[in-house]
Amino acid sequence: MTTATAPPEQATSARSARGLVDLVFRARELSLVIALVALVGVTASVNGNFLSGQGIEDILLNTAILALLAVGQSLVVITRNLDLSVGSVVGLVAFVTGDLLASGWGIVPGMLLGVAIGAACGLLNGLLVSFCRVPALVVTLGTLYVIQGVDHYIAHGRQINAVNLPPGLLSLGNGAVLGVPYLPLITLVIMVAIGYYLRSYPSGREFYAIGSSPEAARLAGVPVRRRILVAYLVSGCLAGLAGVLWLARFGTVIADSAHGWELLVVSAVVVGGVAITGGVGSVYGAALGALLLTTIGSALVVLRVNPFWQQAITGALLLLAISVDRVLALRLARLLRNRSRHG
Amino acid sequence: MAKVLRWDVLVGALLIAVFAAGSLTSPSFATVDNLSFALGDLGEIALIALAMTMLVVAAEVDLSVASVLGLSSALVGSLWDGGMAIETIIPIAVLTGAVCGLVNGLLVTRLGLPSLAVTIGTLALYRGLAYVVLGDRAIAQFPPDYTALALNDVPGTPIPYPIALFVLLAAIVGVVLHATGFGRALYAIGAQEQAAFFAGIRVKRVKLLLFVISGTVAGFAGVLFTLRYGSARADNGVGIELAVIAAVLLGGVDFDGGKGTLGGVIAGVLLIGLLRNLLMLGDVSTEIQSIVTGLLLIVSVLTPRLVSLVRPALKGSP
Amino acid sequence: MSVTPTLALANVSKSFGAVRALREVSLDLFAGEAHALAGENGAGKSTLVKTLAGVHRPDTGQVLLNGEPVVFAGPADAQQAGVAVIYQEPTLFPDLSVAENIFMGRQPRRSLGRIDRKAMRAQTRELFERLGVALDPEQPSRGLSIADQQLVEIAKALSRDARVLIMDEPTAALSGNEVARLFSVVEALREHGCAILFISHRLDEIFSLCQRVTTLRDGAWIASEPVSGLTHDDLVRRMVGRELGALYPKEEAPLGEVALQVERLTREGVFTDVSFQVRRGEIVALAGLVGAGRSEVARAVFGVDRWDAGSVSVDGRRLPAGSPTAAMGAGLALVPEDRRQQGLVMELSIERNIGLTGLGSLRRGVTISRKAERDRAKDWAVRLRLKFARLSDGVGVLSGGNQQKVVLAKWLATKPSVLIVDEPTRGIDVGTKAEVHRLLSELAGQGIAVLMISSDLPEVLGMADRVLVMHEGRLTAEISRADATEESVMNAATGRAA
Amino acid sequence: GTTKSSVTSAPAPAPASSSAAKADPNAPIKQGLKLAFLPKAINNPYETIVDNAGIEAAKEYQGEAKEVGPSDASASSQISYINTLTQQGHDAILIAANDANAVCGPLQQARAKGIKIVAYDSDAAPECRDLFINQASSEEVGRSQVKLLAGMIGNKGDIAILSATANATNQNTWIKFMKDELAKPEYKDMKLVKVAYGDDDDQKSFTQTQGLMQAYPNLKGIISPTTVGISAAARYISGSKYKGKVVLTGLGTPNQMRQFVKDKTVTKFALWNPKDLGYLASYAAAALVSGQITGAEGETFKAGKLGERTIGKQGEVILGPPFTFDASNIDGFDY
Ligand SMILES: Nc1ncnc2c1ncn2[C@@H]1O[C@H](COP(=O)(O)OP(=O)(O)OP(=O)(O)O)[C@@H](O)[C@H]1O
Ligand SMILES: Nc1ncnc2c1ncn2[C@@H]1O[C@H](COP(=O)(O)OP(=O)(O)OP(=O)(O)O)[C@@H](O)[C@H]1O
Ligand SMILES: [Mg+2]
Ligand SMILES: [Mg+2]
Repeated sequence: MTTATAPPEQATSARSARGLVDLVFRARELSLVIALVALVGVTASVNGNFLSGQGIEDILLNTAILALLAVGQSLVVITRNLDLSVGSVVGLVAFVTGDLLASGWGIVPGMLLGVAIGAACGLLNGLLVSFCRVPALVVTLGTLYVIQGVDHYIAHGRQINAVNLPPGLLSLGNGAVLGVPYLPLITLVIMVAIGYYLRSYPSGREFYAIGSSPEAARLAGVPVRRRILVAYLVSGCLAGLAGVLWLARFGTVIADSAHGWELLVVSAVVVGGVAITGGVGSVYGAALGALLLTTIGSALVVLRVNPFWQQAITGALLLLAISVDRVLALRLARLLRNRSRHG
Repeated sequence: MAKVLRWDVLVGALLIAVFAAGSLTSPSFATVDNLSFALGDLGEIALIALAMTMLVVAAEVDLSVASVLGLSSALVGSLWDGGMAIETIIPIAVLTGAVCGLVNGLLVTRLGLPSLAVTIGTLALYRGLAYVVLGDRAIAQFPPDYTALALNDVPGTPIPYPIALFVLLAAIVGVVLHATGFGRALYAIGAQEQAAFFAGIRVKRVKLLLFVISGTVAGFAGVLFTLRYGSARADNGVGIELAVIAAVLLGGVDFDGGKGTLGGVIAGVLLIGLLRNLLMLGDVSTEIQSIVTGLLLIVSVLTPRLVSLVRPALKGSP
Repeated sequence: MSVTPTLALANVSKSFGAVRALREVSLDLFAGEAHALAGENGAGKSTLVKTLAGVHRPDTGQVLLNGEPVVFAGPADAQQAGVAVIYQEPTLFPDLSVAENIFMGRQPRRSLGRIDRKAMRAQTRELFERLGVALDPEQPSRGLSIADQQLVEIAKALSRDARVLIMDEPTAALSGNEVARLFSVVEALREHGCAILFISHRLDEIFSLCQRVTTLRDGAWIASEPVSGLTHDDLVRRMVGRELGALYPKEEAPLGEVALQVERLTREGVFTDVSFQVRRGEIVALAGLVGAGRSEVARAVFGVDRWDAGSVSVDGRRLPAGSPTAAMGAGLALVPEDRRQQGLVMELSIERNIGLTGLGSLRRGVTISRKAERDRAKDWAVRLRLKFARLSDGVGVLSGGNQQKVVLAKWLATKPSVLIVDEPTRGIDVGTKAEVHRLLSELAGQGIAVLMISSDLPEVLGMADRVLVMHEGRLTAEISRADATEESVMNAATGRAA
Repeated sequence: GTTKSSVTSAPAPAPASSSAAKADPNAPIKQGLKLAFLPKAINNPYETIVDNAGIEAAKEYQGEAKEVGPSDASASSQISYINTLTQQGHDAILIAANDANAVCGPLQQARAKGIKIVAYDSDAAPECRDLFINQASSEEVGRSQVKLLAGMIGNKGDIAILSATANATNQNTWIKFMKDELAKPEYKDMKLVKVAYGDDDDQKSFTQTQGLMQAYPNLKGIISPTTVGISAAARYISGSKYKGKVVLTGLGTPNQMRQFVKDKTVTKFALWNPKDLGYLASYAAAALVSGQITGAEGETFKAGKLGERTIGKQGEVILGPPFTFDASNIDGFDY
């Protein structure tokens, strides 16, 4: 009987294999950054203002809210679920909070309530999906309609005007520390916190385990339902926060803030390399995805692209992004397979 | 074994309930006029839902349908405006739909991208192209005898032509899905793609075909939409993809693929349509309508779950 | 015995709908003892395992931990109680690295409770050393062969250094020296006072590893006794409840012309220059160590994988690369090694699964004839003695072995002229094994060419007219039935000149 | 085959009801009329103001009016409402059409059932409605907007238009007249560099404005003839470095714009009184149903506090010239 310990050449091939694995996973974020740099480069070379202080500030501000939602969404998607209701949660929170603040509530209680509403919506989704084990897509599509309905019912054609809002809130939306506006900062902090947790904490890894194979996760003793519940809860809270920030940013809101954003958020997540089938991806990727989408939007205007072409080009670029990323991943994977084999 | 309450059966029951409630509460509900209005309104959604059902059973999805509809509508508009004959325009528009579907299919099957991602992309792309084609123009004055076809009932019946067509196609899709090898293949692919491939099923070819079908139907729906409303605009049918998805889900088709019946989907489509119509007749505001629709979706998935949770407790061992 | 068992079942019953998987079964697992569980496919072994693991709750009866009744609400509880389980079907996270798979939920920590990846990698390597596995801890577990997956599962269980180690057919996919490795490790654990429950359909493994054996038949407890007093046949009789014919009923069949011709077949990084032929009426075995590339060759021949160079021809006609459909058309059939992913559609019923390979032939006009579909299924279910409630039941609920039978049925129903079987008897009980073997030689007798990939050496020696041996992706030896011995095959398989 | 020319050459179907019956100017307004307002979308604040005013007006003449409508400003969803209203049998439907042509068929069916159709805010195809209550003559709106801006930037520099959706009928008519006005010699130094679309979506209009600023560094002025657009644009400018450099005007409600007028982001903008629009539409419908008017040119009717109104060509009734708001007068208004 031969001892089948790894022969040296296998060990080395294994090591190079690991390098490749990391590359494959990094590649997703990497290709995004490259695309982003290219896009900004081209645009700036055509129109300098794009990289002016104001220009950058605008892009960061525009990205902040979408990125926040994308971070929450990716947490859900990683567990092989989906939350289509985020758009309408933002709408509901933005209006209700605005309504209360306009009617004299304090900023802090108002914001807290906003986040609380988001949390409640997330909790509802979470309970239905994790404990009643009903398909996420149906449930969240359902809650999308319900929450939207409630929102419109409350608003009933009214409008919240910036004048009636506490200046403190508005300055949160447009103010900055050392030139960096608050909104992107808030998003950044939350993103890094969640990202670090997902990567470096056992319970964080369990989200990936669940998405990768729910059945195996159950057998491995992972508290599947609780984790999924948490995922939706977080997504809900962030949607709530996004709603508050939306109000702070835009001041005047009517019922349909972020109307139809659910697909936008999902595409940001997907472009960000989070596998819709769960188990793969990072919140950083998702946030980058959001940044890319927003930048494309702004760039096209700045490049004076005919408005009737803008949407088409956005779609094309979106497809290009995911295709390139995919091809890259496939290449590296094949490379990896051949190396990891017999020396 | 205890027979579990089937989702599509439940939806069917709900449909009947709504109909009964309607005829009792509102005098104008069960009238021929109203029903043919209500059905007519469903035309495009119902047609697209047929193709979507087959896709979802095979564990894929096409979110770009509404945009394909828009693009086809825009084409019809600009070509008609350019003086081309409607008889040539219609095939062109339908063909364009097919090409759109082909692009989706190629991206999914050749690159192995998730269809959700791809079709979110093409959702933007095709809608964008619609604007490129028609811009801010709104084309009208389509030939009355054609708009009539899209709007009127089959002579001597309360059934609008689009619905008659739908019934025909539904019958065909029903047979294909539930009684042919192709249908069997779809369920296998949806449930366990690799095993289907090992069994010699041409998985990629089948999927490609499904996307082409979906695109073609959407393209045709675009023509129908344009003629029915007698107006071609780049923003025609924005957002109906969610309505279609809702109907399919409500019909009990599982998004993980491999499960679901066409009967369920048809019931789902009708349920959403009639309920909305009933609520409108009752002057129920749009907000409440949307709330009801949402609750309907949730209830329709929740009930069977709860029943199956409660059942074991009730039944003793056989 | 006076000592209290570490873990025990007392009069446990468990039914699934109409199926009574366990009836009043009792079982005692003692520290420092390796306890075997034997029984036909569907006897209830895995169900028993899952009951001990907290996956299933007993309908009646109790689970006892150190003599105290316990209720495991879920797998987590059982793990808390120091029970480590290797399930019959690998349960890995395909997207996560091998190391993470092994340590999920129990990762080594550093400050602030963060995961210590370095330590995790190191410990994984150390485990693999012990088991002699050559896998990269960082490689994602997607794409691992069944065997590699099984090895990772074993490493996972061992890493728990549990008080009770339960293994449901861990060796099914393994070949000789992995098994030997595994046993030496398990031995060591046992000496350290770990209680072991071991399930296998390879009886000699039971005799070499275990002290006691419990037999189940149709979910009922038959006997628990020391292995020492038992003969091979006693055990088989207890399991099957009847006398059994020869396990390797190989009768000579006249060799016809070449049916399958493979020439210089190469797939970059997987296998190189593989050439062989199989004649009508011949059974050719493809032996080798895990990861030698046998399945890959089979997959390429059948067309599910593309090949980079070389050619495959059936009855003289060349096959296009990468088209299973064409291969089937030419009369090829492949019973794949991974029944869950490749062999079956778990959600579909038995009849639908068996019908899947004959969608063309079942057609009457445009539609499928349900009757034809059902007859086809019934016919083969009977011929293979499938254990099932209704043909319309999902295959997912069948026992492992019975699932394997469905896969066989599905392919035999295509009346192939060349049959490739990859681990055909993996997870199949002795009774059925004998049937499958009889079936194979019967088919050969009817002039079908059979290529059999197997990691079960006795099977290879017992059934094959010729033995091809692969090592690290190359064909290293061709041994005639006459010269084929354990040594000659193992030598070739481990790369030492035959 | 059937081509556009072969169809349009055929005589267009004559309007169903108008001028069929004889108008009786001093017929009393019928009691208990049932009217329904069908806005572009129910959650559009501007439309809400209009419709509520109309509903109030109905009370004055003991009629009952309601507002129903879709939550998205799309033609198709508006049509199911027209059908339903027809089923329910109303005396008149007042509609702000999302698509002039798409609503035509159903409106004709409604008229066939004897229901009067009054379009307001955004017109339907003339042959499908009896009256159109126009907030102000489209031509006047278009030209006056240009005049307003020109006055503030001294007839000089690049300007852009921030519109609603690319398909909004009223927007496009106004823009047509703006371009026409700009063609005049006195505006030769003013250059329209871009028409951007904010889709009447607050956030999109906001970012579109950003884009304009960056894309056209020496932009002098923006016209946003939509209440959503102008307030979003004003908000961006007020918070950006472009404040005071770029002049913004257009159509907005005083309540939305008050703060921006106060903080000097906007000096002048225009609008008619939306309450009056709803009020007028409501009375016109009543007059129509009661047979005081048939929709023919030259007929007159009493519109309550707004006094006597005359029907112009193509059944159009014009509310009056848009009113220009500035720091001096804005506090006098609340809507
Ligand atoms: N989840 C389930 N639902 C319904 N029936 C089940 C389920 N799991 C197992 N069974 C049935 O219980 C019986 C015992 O199955 P089990 O898997 O325990 O057999 P086994 O002894 O492990 O067989 P094998 O040796 O083939 O693995 C079989 O008849 C099987 O069909
Ligand atoms: N050197 C290696 N390092 C890592 N994985 C390997 C190596 N060699 C083979 N494998 C794994 O084994 C598979 C190929 O071996 P394959 O299963 O075809 O051989 P086999 O002899 O049929 O083994 P088995 O008996 O498990 O079928 C691949 O899926 C790969 O994951
Ligand atoms: Mg088993
Ligand atoms: Mg193999």
